[in-house]
Amino acid sequence: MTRIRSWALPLLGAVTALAVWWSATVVFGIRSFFLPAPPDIVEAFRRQPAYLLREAGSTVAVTVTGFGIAVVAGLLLAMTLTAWRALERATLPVLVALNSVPKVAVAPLLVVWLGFGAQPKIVLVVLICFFPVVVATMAGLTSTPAELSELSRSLSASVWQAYVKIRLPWALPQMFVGLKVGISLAVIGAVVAEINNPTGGLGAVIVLSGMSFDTPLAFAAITLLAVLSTALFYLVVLLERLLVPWARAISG
Amino acid sequence: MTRIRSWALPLLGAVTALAVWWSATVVFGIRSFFLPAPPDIVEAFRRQPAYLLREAGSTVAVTVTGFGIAVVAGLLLAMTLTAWRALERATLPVLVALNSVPKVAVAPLLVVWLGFGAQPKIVLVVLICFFPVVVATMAGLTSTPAELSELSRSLSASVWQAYVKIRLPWALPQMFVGLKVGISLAVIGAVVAEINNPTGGLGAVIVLSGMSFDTPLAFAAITLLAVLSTALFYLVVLLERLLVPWARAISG
Amino acid sequence: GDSGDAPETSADKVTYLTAFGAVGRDAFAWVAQEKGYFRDAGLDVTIQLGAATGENIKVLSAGQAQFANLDMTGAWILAGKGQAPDIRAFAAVHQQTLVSIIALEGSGITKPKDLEGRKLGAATGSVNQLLFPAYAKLAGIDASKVEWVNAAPAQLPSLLASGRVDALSTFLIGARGIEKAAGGKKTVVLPYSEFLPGLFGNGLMASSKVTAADPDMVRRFRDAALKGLQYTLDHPDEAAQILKKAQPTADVTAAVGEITLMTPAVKPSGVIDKTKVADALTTLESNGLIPPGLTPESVVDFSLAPTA
Amino acid sequence: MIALTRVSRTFPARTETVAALHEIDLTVAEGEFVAVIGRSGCGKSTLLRLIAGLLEPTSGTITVDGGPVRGPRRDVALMQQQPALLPWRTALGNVLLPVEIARLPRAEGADRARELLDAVGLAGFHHRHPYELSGGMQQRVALCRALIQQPRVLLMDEPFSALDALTREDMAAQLQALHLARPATTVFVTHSIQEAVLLADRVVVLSPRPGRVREVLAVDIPRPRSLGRSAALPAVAECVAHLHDVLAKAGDDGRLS
Amino acid sequence: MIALTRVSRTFPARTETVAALHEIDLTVAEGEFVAVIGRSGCGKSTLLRLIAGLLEPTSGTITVDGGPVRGPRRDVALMQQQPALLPWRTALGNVLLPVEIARLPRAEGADRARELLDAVGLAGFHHRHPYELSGGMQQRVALCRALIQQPRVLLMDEPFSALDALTREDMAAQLQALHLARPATTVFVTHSIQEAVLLADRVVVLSPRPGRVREVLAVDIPRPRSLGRSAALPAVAECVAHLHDVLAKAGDDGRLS
Ligand SMILES: Nc1ncnc2c1ncn2[C@@H]1O[C@H](COP(=O)(O)OP(=O)(O)OP(=O)(O)O)[C@@H](O)[C@H]1O
Ligand SMILES: Nc1ncnc2c1ncn2[C@@H]1O[C@H](COP(=O)(O)OP(=O)(O)OP(=O)(O)O)[C@@H](O)[C@H]1O
Ligand SMILES: Cc1ncc(C[n+]2csc(CCO)c2C)c(N)n1
Ligand SMILES: [Mg+2]
Ligand SMILES: [Mg+2]
Repeated sequence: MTRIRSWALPLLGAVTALAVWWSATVVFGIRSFFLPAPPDIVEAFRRQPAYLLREAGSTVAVTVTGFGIAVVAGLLLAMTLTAWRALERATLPVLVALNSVPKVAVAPLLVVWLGFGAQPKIVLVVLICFFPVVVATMAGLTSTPAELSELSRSLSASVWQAYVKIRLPWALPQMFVGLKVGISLAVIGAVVAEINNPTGGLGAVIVLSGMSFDTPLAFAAITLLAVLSTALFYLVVLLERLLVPWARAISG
Repeated sequence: MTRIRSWALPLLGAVTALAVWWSATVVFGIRSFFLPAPPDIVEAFRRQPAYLLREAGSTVAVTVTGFGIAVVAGLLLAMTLTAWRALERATLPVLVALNSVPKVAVAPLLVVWLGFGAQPKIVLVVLICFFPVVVATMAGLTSTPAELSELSRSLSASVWQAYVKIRLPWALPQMFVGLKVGISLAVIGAVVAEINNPTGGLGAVIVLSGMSFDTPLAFAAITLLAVLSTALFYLVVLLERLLVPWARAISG
Repeated sequence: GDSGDAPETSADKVTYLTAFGAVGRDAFAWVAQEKGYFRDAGLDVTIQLGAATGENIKVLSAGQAQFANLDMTGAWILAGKGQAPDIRAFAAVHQQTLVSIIALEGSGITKPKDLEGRKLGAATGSVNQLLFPAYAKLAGIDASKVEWVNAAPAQLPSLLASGRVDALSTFLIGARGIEKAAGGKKTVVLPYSEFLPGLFGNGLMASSKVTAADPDMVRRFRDAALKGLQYTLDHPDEAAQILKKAQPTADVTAAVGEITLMTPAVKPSGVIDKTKVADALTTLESNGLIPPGLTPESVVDFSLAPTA
Repeated sequence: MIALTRVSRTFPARTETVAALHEIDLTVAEGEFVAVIGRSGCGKSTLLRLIAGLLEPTSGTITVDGGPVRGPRRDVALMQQQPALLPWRTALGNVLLPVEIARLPRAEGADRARELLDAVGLAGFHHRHPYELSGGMQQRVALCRALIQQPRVLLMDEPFSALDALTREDMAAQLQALHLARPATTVFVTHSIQEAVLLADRVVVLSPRPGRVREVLAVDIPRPRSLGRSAALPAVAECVAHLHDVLAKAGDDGRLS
Repeated sequence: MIALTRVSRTFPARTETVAALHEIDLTVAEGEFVAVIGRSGCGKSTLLRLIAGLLEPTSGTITVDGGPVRGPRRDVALMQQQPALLPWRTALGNVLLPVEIARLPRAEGADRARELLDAVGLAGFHHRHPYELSGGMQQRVALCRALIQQPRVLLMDEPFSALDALTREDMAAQLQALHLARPATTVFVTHSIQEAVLLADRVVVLSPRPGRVREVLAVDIPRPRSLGRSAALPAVAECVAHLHDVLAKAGDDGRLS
């Protein structure tokens, strides 16, 4: 019963969304150039599935690599900044300022500096999803309950031990907020990079099919992207369930 | 002493960042249309300060309006989804999927649907910063400690009372993670919208000056944007200090 | 990208940037690749998809690509501002600018005068807008009575089709695509070249560093690319198919349309006539688009450009 | 008022299921004061949670005021084992929470809250936040929060555990006074046998793992019972000694090393 | 071993400053067992935090083992008033935390942790997480975590407050046995006067607001003192009665309504 409903509800949601979309295109008589209906998209997908899947694979590779780097770097930076508050006060404003530079404006520069390979794309992904990971992890690391900090101090734990054994596990549930927001942004970052430098990936499909006025193909790419991004998001959710089962147990 | 250092450290950080940047342009002999040095930017700013400030004002207006809407809507949605888990299971995947549609691809559609005014820009801001607010607030709302949930149930609190008096205040520190990430994204969303539909704002300055190869002017706009975004971020931090002083007191 | 067959040991590895993604006007590069013209010329060419003129110039300047196809008029306006001092054209693709006003039939726009009081869409900050005052003066209309709307290039057709703008200023070769976007409505095309015949359209360019270091390689590239251009004009359908094969997003019909529409403006020799260049620069100068002083030699490498 | 019939409750766990309570039969009359004692982990808190409607029994039925328990009720107040104070509210604000939730007149509630806080010795601490209070002070705030509800049924889980011996006696005396003035049906979990005897009409002894009712002892000492010194009364001493023995035999938990 | 000289500690607050401890003079000899009793909120926990190096005194000096206290030390163990267990670790994992942090051999540590958990009656609960344990069980896990450190100085803040009377006696007996076998210098905060008298060499009575040393009573009853029933010994009863009176006079806190 629970097993059935665990699939039924998300399915119901997806079907409803599709139905709303489809009927909107019919009721308002929207042409497929502006907003294709689901069958147009299916049709576009079936025209060249291998191509689309290959490009999706390339987007996933860029996304996951960049996200991985951002998570490791973000975690380390968050640990450093929370361990050394003077450094935080000196660098966080600069970080916030740098983060606010629109990535769309940075993407062309990255191509100029790093060329046409995967590098500038990965860098853009890192840049875009680094910040939420840092902010969320910092929030988690500074939320250790006073009695647990006191415990760790009374045990004369080193800074590293305090982080690894107490502060970081405690921060995990909050860190996962950053990871969930970050993985969604990572996909977007990959797409922005690919739109800017359309050598491959679903972003390239979107921009190039736009140039050929093939809106259904662009939407097939966007749909694949949505599926892919949802899958990555729920992978992160799964990881959360595995790593922090206790968080659900102590809250209600 | 503390007062002095509270300004000295961020200033030191900013000055260091500027110094690194400046010396990079000098040492590597980077031409100003790739990466202008700070004096070029100051010069560009002094050429037309009133214009830049006016456009900055328009970006701020779009950002703040969109962010405000996203916060209210995100909060309400997070409350609804956490109160009614079946709805969450049905709609969250759709939400994740929709969120992953690259905003850069949506921006042109918004102009087609909503015209050239402020509306499509505000909508884009809402779309871009809605998700982090929802994810973070949901995480906060589901992290109520078991004994506090038990308290609220034993008092026969209505769902609304449980949220307003217990779950929401408890969620505030985590919600602020979403707000901090969201405000940064909101600025980016405004700029993306303005780049796409350059009728005004700093995004328009960036794209128009970029087209005419006035890179220093583009960077003057980007710098203003960074300043503005940092200011908005620290406004949110200030708000956090005012609203949840207890969060810092119970953690250490 | 598409790197063609396995490179020979001696082949020069170069990167080439298209003018605007992967559409009909750039098909000749893939044709040259597919037909082995580049390989035969001892070149191992990687084709990258270019963006707007300015971005392509930056990439050339930074050395991330050796060759690019881009709008010569736009490039020269930038050169006049001292922003692209080291970029040289070495072959013309379009002998005249393809920038045009495009409106839909039935919109009431049939001649330049009809544009007054209308909304015109164009790529943000594009040459199309910069050239318009000159065009307007010569066409006898009041440029100040036209309202401009900036947008991303790929977004323009949908703005026109949805009625958000009354006409576009874009390359006339996009007309077929725009008709497709507008649900089959026919277009009215008013080319700028009617009043501004002396301006060039797209051309092949390189940075002066490349032209100076290996002029022979530039010649080999030029000839292979122009051979591809010739083949493309002769076989528009096959060229479009080749493009589609290399770039699955390409639309064959629109590509054939672009190729046939651009044919009248193309000389497959790629010739760049020095006096025509001088005239073009004068036109730009007299319309205040560039300051005086730009010489033909500073924008075209006449030692490399085909002369007849 | 409260009736439990063959109530069992188990907790699932990865390896084996923990049987917290096993076939508990217990009735508490209207206005009666029942104390529950038992070894740590024998299921006392679970029992209170069941009566409060926070947990469902695995089997058996629970009725309060004649009706089956389907969830928490407004006329039942539970004082939990942990203080469970809201960190963003002052002591006074925490005590006022039930008043706000029941939408009672706030001014009256505030007066009563202040009286209660003063009565438990927190006169100077109305506007302090929980993290500024000692453990015992926090517990007293939680006590005030339970008392302000003036419920028909009062469930208290070791309400005085964080208090020193004397404060504990004071609090017990106040609780007895309140109970005599306005007898709420009370189930009172405590660690102190003496306290149980001095406060309760009946003392229930639970045996551990699984929790069963081992003995129910009626305490027939007239009220008001003077606490503190008078704990040495022979009747009290006898009851205490008896319960001590029962408890000692009630399980092998907490064995000596 | 521990020496406090004119130690005061105040806490700033928005309106007025709370003086938690005022000019405390106290020395604890090596291996001595000192119990601290006092009204709720009189500063007992603050005193332990100061000795543990977790708080700095506002004035006065504290030395441990001859040197001034500058921060927490490895040879000082503190058992806090709250269990403070890590929710992601099992009972066993929580007890092993100090072993891991001190980088002691893990296998030996695990053996000792299992013995300790068995000794406090948690034999079947080694692999349970804190949220699966009752309040008293959690407190016993925290006790094991403090004991596994085998520190030279042991500071305990109401270690048995969540335990029922009998488990409490068992635990006290075990603690006495451990102390006799390997006398750590111990400061033991308790609510139970009787427990203080039965365990301690000296009992310190603090008076509240601000906390001052009201009296220090040496308990000259030979060890091992039998707990439980023998609490009725005349010498013990006398000490208890005396301390009760001192405490009752020590402050007007927790006044009757
Ligand atoms: N962080 C703090 N901020 C402000 N006041 C504090 C703080 N910690 C303790 N106090 C105050 O100091 C006094 C002593 O507190 P402490 O916790 O030491 O008492 P205690 O003797 O341990 O009480 P209990 O027996 O209730 O645990 C109390 O009045 C308390 O309000
Ligand atoms: N949520 C839970 N999950 C698993 N086991 C639980 C849970 N809650 C309680 N238990 C188990 O049920 C038994 C009874 O717990 P309960 O808290 O009722 O004991 P208690 O009598 O209140 O003990 P104490 O005096 O220590 O507070 C214990 O063995 C405990 O481990
Ligand atoms: C569909 C379509 N829209 C616009 C252009 C023109 N274009 C492309 S890039 C650019 C900027 C150059 O300055 C311009 C004007 C086109 N070719 N095709
Ligand atoms: Mg309990
Ligand atoms: Mg205390």
